[in-house]
Amino acid sequence: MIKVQAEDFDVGRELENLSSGNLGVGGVSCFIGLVRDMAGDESIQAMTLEHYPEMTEKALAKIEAEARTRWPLEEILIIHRYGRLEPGDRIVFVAAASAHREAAIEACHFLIDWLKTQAPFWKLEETPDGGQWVDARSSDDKAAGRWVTAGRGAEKDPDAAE
Amino acid sequence: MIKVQAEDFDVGRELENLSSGNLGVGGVSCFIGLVRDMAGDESIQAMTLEHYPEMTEKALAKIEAEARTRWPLEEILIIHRYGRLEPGDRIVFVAAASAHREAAIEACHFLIDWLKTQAPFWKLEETPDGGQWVDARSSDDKAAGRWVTAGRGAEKDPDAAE
Amino acid sequence: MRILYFAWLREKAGIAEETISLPQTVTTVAELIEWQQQRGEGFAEAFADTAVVKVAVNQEHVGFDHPVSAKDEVAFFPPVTGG
Amino acid sequence: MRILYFAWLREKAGIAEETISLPQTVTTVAELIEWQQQRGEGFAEAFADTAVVKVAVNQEHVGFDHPVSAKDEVAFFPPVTGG
Repeated sequence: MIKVQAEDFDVGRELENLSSGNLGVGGVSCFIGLVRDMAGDESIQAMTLEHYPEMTEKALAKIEAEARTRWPLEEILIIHRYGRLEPGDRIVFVAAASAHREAAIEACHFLIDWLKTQAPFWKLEETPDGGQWVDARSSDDKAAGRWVTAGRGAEKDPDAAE
Repeated sequence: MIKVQAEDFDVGRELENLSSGNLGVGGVSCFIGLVRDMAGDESIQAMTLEHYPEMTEKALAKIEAEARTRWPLEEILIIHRYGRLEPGDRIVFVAAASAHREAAIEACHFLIDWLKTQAPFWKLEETPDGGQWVDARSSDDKAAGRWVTAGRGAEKDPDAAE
Repeated sequence: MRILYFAWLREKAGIAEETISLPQTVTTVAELIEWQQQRGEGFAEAFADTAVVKVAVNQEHVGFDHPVSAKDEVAFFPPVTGG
Repeated sequence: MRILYFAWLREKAGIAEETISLPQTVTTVAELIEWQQQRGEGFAEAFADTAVVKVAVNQEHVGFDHPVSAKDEVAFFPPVTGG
């Protein structure tokens, strides 16, 4: 399931919904991304996320579908916020539920790595020096690149790791 | 932080406590282990977790300390239940909070892998054929073995993977 | 052709979205970018360094050699920073 | 010496915890296991296959060559299945 929204979300409730009633779920793995108050040496007052709505839906659906082809998953949830957020605010939530822990953990890792490089979001940080667009990091490309090998449970390429 | 308890826990509240007030946290990764209603072909009515209390505390503290030497973490939380649990019930919760997502995700993965082979818990499953002790799985040893290489952010050994 | 601009490409181009009449000589993303570079100062600046310009055609990431036609929706943006 | 048994080792030995007088000939885990094997049917069964017996001395996982003494707390159990 995919949700793209300006509003915050209730992590406990979302996790509960993900596995409740499905007694075949043995493991749920999740990742929550938060706005930090610093970026490098600079303090951040706020971060505004811009996105490309029609493409966002497509890109997230594609990432979800790709994860499902790679691992035996019961449920997937991706929530991505947009708009103005402040330090401590949640930006993104990904979760994967599976019978097996390894599948849940790897799928969750994959989801967040691919979101970083595939989902059409851009971040404008408000700093004491004014607004600045967050650059894509080459380490994010590398992290996503580790998952390029197709196939369920594909191993990461250690040479491509950060 | 480590909690060994018979009672259930509130995942949302635990995750909230983990990062609230710490604006240096950029990512929180967590894993929740649940009782499934099946083990292989056999249906499970309940699972009773036995443990060795004095050793459990020591073993979990050691796992937490080991994770902290390997990754730059803001917070770690391990909650492990004991006693009689039914399908759908939470067994274990591990979470790691860090400035950086990769550290949070890898540390969380490490915590659950090491719990499987280091924490003195044993599981008795109630099946239609009576009680049966859950065997340790060689895949768990392999999963834990991937993290043997010391050092922060140590790469997993792909040869040792499942 | 519908064209969208995001993040600093939007700021530099001074426009978020427009509908243009596609010149007949433009058949690929690369040609569209060349055409953009000559539309004025803002566009020239937005497309000055094509190494940091990413493109989507009909909401799919594509390379500069991808074909474009009048009925496409084309979006220009910096490398994405989701998550 | 305080000895604890867990899971099916506890069930087979028929005891969860005991305090024994350690024979002077027993100085290692391996020797303690040999001694256990001769304490009766339940113990013999519990320690029949030492490949699946794990040991902790003073709450730390140890190997069979680890020394033991009268003041130690020794625990016997199957491979753990935490998490």
